[in-house]
Amino acid sequence: MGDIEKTVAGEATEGGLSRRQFITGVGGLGVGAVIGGLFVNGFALADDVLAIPASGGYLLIDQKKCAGCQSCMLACSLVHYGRENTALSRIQVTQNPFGKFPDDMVLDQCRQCPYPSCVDACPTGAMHADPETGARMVDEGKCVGCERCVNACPFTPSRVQWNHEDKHAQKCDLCLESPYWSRDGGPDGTRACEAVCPMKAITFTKEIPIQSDAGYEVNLRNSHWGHLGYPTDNAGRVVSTGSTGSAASASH
Amino acid sequence: MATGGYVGKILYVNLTDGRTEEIPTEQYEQWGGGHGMASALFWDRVADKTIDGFHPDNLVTLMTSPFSGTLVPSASGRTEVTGIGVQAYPIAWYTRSNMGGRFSGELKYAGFDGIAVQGRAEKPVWINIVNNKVTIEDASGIWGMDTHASQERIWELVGGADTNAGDWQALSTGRDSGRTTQRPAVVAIGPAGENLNRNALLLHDAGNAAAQGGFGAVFGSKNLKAISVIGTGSVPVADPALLMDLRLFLQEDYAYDVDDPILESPVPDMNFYGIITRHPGASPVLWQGAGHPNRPQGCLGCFRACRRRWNNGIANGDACAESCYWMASTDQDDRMAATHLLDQMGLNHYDVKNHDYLVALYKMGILGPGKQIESNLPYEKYDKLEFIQAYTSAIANREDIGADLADGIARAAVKWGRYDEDTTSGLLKLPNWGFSEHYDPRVEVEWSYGSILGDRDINEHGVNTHVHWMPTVQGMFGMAPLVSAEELVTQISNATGLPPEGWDYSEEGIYADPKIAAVAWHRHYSRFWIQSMSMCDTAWPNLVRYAGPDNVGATPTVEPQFYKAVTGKDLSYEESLELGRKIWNLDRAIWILQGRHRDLEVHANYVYEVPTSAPYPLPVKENGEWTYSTCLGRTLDREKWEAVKTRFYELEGWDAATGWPTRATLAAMGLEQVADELAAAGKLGAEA
Amino acid sequence: MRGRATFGVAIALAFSLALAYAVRYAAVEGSELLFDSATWILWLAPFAGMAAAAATKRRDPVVEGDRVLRHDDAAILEHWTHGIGTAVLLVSGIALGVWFVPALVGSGEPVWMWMNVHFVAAALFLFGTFYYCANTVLALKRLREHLPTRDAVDFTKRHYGLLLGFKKFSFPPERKYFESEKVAYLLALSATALIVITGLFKVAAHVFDLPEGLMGAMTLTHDVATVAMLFFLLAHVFFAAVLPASWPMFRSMFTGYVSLDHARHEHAGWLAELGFQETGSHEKSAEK
Amino acid sequence: MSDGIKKPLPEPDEAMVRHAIRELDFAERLEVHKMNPATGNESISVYKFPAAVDLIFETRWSQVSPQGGNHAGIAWVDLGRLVAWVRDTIGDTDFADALSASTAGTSAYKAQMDAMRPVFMERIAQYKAVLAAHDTSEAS
Repeated sequence: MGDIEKTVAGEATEGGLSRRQFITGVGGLGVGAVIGGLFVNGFALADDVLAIPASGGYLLIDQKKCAGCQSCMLACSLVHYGRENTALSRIQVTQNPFGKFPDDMVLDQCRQCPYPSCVDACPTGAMHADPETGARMVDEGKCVGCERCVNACPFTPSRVQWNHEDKHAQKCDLCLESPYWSRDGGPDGTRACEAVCPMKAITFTKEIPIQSDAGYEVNLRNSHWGHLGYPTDNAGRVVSTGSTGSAASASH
Repeated sequence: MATGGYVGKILYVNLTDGRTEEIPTEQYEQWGGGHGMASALFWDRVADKTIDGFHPDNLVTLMTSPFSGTLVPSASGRTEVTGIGVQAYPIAWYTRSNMGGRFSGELKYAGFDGIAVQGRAEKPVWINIVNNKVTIEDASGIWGMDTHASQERIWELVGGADTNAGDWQALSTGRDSGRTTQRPAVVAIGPAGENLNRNALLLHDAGNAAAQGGFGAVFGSKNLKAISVIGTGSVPVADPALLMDLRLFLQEDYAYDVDDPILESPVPDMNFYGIITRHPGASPVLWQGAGHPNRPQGCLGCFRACRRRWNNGIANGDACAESCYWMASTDQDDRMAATHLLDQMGLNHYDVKNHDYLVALYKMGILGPGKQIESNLPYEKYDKLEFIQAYTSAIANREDIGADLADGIARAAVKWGRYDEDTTSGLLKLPNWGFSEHYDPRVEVEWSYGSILGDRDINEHGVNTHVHWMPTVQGMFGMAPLVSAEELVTQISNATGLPPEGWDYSEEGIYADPKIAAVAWHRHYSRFWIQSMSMCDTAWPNLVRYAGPDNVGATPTVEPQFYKAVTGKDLSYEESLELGRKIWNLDRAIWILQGRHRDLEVHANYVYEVPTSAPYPLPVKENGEWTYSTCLGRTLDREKWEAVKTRFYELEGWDAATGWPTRATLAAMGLEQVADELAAAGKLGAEA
Repeated sequence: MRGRATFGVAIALAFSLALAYAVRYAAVEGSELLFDSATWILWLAPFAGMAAAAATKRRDPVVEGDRVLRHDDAAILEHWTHGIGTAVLLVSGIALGVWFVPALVGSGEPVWMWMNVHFVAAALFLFGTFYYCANTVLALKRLREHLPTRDAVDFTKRHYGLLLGFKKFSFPPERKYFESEKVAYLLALSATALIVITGLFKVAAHVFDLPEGLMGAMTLTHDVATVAMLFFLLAHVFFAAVLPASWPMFRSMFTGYVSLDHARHEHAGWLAELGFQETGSHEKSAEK
Repeated sequence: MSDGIKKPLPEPDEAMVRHAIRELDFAERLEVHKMNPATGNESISVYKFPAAVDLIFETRWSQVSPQGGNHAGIAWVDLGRLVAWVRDTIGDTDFADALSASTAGTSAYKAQMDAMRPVFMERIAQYKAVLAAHDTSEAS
């Protein structure tokens, strides 16, 4: 007992000052370094945002051709997570069963924006543009779950989602990282939603499409579609299937 | 144990005491899903199987399958409904119905493989299911609303996504409960169900109806207005990559290519031809896009999309029979309005379609103001919207002659003392159990045999599309059949594993052993793949491919492949049929306890006495040659039908004298307990 | 006394102000995150803690009349900055969803608010932790008295046995810290170390482009350490504040003092170390 | 017709037209089979001439167009019975003769319909003219 007391006291007196100087030094330097480093960060971040490459391509959906079967949603969830969950689909089809065509449905796919607010908003760089393909996507491990990307997306519903089962942000990566997709994904491969659509209402372009708040302008309806009695004009108002049909319709 | 497909629990709700229970799905996994699980549940939980459909102890189920909510095409969105019905005549059998849409998928995302409801609530209620959380809500504010308004009200209450914005919606405060853009999937009854009409249906979204059997009235008798489900959970899939590959293989090789079809209707905008091509939107067959810009509409995960959604929002999703509700008018707007009203009132088209029978009685001077059958509906305007609206509302609200018709056309005809005469003359065509004629019972016999040996009009189009419609449509257009009669039966034979003669509809063929085997196959295949695995009967089985290098269909190889991909379990085609047979026998045991006996399994008189008067093309083998015959002037032969029954019973291992399964037959399928209960009731078949 | 009071008030005030600021920030600035915009504060905190330690003059325990100085102001500051920081970190961390446990907060604003709360707590926690570490380095004996001896296992058993009311346990004279407390101390130390290291990596990810795999591992470790820390804190609060027997010591974590009687009964060994003799001790200490 | 030159149908008189478009009794009805996959073959009883035209040609009495109406399915009627019905029940012999002549050499049902359609349209036009001449509004 006594011996403990001696040694303790001894150390305290002999080494105390030098340790105190050391601590003071480290503390002081650290404070200085941090404050100095502040400026560096400021500039570094700014550059990152401007340096985002354009996406290698864009999904196009013909809202007037969609049959609302949601196969695209099931395919998206399946190829990315190996399970079926419409809430985990990066493409969303919302419809009103009692609605009036063509306003009975909204289709929401990620537009792979040229200036992606989601990437801009990410504090950790988890949300980023793939260097090779330009696809805007998430490094799940880097995601700290702040959901700023979800909030930053200018569209409704947000094209970025919080994956509530795996706890990270998610968004359309054009099937670049789709572990359960036996075909090659990404801008140069095939997208699962596009491949699975039985109405062929989803396609892909490498050109930046004309963008409006309503979405990309697209009409994928050809004469064969018209032959089935469906409108092929952009407005989706006219059914031109031979004089007979029109004659009858004139009476309504 | 399955590694995918199921989400693990079945919800049991007792409305009498508000008790809910979670039944582990494993307990019933051996039955596959859907109808199989439902019948097993019913057997276990309904002690007295002889009760009336309106009895509180009646157990009504809404079941999913391992395929529900997945990418298995034309199998993901259907919901199987079972319980003791109230429609069939003379005995309202334990029966089934089925509806499309997305209810089954949403139910699984909410965490349940099925729902079983028993008991009766004191006052009107609706069941609210949100991500595993079940609450029984007061329905006083919804009771009285039509089927559409009820759903829209519940969307507001549960808080589905806003109609067109489709924004993300949290299902509870914690962010890890997930968010969805979807509306709750609601199944609701209308005035007809509330008024306990025997022809009341369950409606979900627009145009998805579980109509046959009168389950709307069963809901009504339980004071159950609706069930709403929404969830953000996942459905596990054993082999996701394989499922995706299979889906694309089937779609790319067997589905209609909308951009570049191999086989296209010779006339534009003609759904009629879609019977063969299976093009999108083909089902509302008498309606057109002309004058009504619209889109095709498909159930969850479907690759056919047989429905349509119109620019007037009227009769959306109404595919199939209800689109033919009223044909006295050729004004499509009026036809659609009539069908729309039918849906809103919650009435089963297949029972109330007989308004033309009433008009006939009116014309005959039997029905009308001051007539033998008193009724003041405007029959003289039978081809005007005014009439059909009055008629439809009258039934839903039990007004005027609707008071009688609300108990179903069969019981109404009996009450009027006209049943025997009119079902003998064929003026009223109710070939089996009081269900209206669907396909000609005198010639297309899988349908009529299967229906009378079962509980209802079978409504399974998988075979019918090929054997009847392909030659009919081609013939009407003066075009040669897409495949010869011989090629057709060969393909179907390959797909089903039955001899080609199983598909011979000649005077001799329909009574021959191969046909009897075909009927048995049809029952077993349907009980498992259609009714238990929830595959849509207008897409499955996939027997013949007209648009392709050969005519080979995807059945029977693809069904077990999908089963393996989703559940991870191996199941051979033969085993699947055996499972179907087991379910078919369990159902029969219930019917037997309800009073089923060989003597009852006889069609209405007209089937045996009034010859067919319109061409009804079917493949026949005459003098060793396969051809398509118009089958004119055909009736069914009573004696030969009796002989067929005897041989069918023997094939199934049932007592030929009674039509009751023997203990040996049931035991061989592991149904000893069922044999015991039949024995206790003195209704076990005698061993041959 | 006045000094300690000022300390406490100052800390409490600073902390609540920071919290209010964080909440308001989230509400007003929408998705603005202090973790992102004020990362530097977190870098500053450890050094500030060390700097503070360098400027701190410690007082050793001493018998003052009928009471004994157990914790000096520095100890109290260490303890409460570290303690409150830990508690708030746990609450906010768990609210945001830890490991496989579902989050309690909803998407959007609640998330940002709680992350900012987490930030403030982290700053406090880092300051306290490093202030303590520095102090300890300056006076290693304080570390020693925290380290268990070979009696640890046996004593710990007896100690908690007694606290939980098993009278059969008798006790030899304990020193300043019960052997049981020393064991708990080690647990806390390791959990703290893990949380600090992994936490700082997560902070670093806001500035540097760190590999995804590494960050995944860091996040997992952070969450696991959190669960460990949670259990330690609950146990600590129970045995050091909830149980009546611990109240005198709990009080001393505010006042700094325990009564002489208490020390006699519970920490005879410690009193001995302080060179306290029963006879005439009062006069002796009074002369100081 | 034998000489291949189509003779216009003789003008019908008002009494005959009014008789033709009257509401029929049950015994006078025409059975038309509506063929569709949803409900199979449904026999529909027709109680007036315009309704028969509507069903068989899927057009509307008030909107008769040469191409016929829509294509929403096929309504099958036994041609022999149809001609007999026009002759005996509707009471228009000339029309009945023209109809039976028009389908000579055709076999496919749709071909027969297409052959009969112009004859129907011609006769209906004549009916309408007669009715219009007597300033009525039967048509609809």
